[in-house]
Amino acid sequence: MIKVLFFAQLKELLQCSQIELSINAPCDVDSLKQQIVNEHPNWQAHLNQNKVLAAVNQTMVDATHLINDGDEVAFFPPVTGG
Amino acid sequence: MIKVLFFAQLKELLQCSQIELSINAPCDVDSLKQQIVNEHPNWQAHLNQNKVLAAVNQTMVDATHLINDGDEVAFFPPVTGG
Amino acid sequence: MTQMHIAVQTDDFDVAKEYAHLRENNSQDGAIVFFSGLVREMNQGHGVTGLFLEHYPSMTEKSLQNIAQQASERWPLTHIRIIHRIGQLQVSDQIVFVATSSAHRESAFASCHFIMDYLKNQAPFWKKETREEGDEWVAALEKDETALEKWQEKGEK
Amino acid sequence: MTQMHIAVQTDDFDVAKEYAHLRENNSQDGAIVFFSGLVREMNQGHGVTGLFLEHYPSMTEKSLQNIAQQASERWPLTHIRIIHRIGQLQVSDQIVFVATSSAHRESAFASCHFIMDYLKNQAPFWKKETREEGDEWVAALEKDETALEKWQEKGEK
Repeated sequence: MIKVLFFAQLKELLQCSQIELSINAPCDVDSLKQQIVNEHPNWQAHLNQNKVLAAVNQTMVDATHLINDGDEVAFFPPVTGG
Repeated sequence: MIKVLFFAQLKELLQCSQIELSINAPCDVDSLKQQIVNEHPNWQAHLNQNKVLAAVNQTMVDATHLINDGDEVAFFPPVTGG
Repeated sequence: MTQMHIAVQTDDFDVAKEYAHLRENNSQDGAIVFFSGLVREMNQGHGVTGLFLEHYPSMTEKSLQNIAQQASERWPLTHIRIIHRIGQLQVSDQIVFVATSSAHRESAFASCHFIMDYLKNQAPFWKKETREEGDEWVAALEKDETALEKWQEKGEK
Repeated sequence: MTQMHIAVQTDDFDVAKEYAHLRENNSQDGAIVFFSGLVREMNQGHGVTGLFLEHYPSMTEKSLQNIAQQASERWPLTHIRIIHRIGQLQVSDQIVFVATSSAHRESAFASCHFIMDYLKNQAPFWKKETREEGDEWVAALEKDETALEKWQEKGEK
């Protein structure tokens, strides 16, 4: 099982802050997105936006990063702090 | 008549903070230096150092700047504030 | 060793206290630079009356630590202090504080600027503005992304 | 219009008060950058116990005004505050304070850095250090002169 978190505008668009799901580990970030979209077809436009960023275990990663069982994954829009 | 001021290490080396003298106005900064050295031959080495800076009426100028009667001229080492 | 202090908090911060921490028992530093970020009443052409700062709690401090660590490896710094607020803020409120101290001014200026540029691009904070026409998430600006290029160029020398 | 405050004084200054002046009635600025310069116990390889700051009284403020004016023409700034101390100072004492505020951080960082670089090269202050081996005038450093090049390059673009 892995935990997937959503933040900010993405969280509001999906109307969801957190899901848990089983993966065939290791799978990369893009495959995970595809799996999520398969389960939530109406999330496709929001989750596949070019600008959506991904973090695994609280570190930003790119689309080819491999996810293992037990990881914490997060998807969010470009950051706007400071 | 013009007033000529010296500051910091230059003032200490010349053992003088201020002189007044008559010039044939307008004369440039280098000519003024030469006139001062003629009157104070033992100042030559200190006043003709490459790094000595000049200000006329409280604004930094280069060696060719023209000095007029009544101006306030200053010579000093490179600045080290901040 | 650089002394680092990093905080993510709802409370306001006191710049005078932060400055005192940087000066305490510090006779080796000649330069302190600090940046303070405030809520502006106009942003990207919109009138703003306040904003809400959301963050990713378990990642935020880790991300700021990582940025501070990079700065400390790149410049000889005695102190790095970073404070970022979260939650509801009003116009003119303080949002973020970054301070660095070093023997010389070049290191202090560069490192403080570097930390702010990376914080803007990598730390997981998001601003939702209270605008006259309704609440809206702030859009990320391309200029914040291109601001990082100056540090990459320098790194390649 | 940039609000400018320039002071040359023997008294110490209070960074908290200066910061409060920058924030007062200021809802348009998102960024404040300040620099504070302190007396270091080691300088150019010498142990230092204090220093005396001489200046050219009638030129000092005029010179700082001129530098502030250049900064205000180059960046959109709401405030510029410059304080430089003169007279006898001890290790860890504050020497100089420069602060700028602007809508955005790039202008605030660049203008504060610009003012310090020009102050170091053009404002008529001279430091005489109290060293273990006797009092000595501080030598000007070439790196302070070359620090101006970055501003000239940018100006030509």
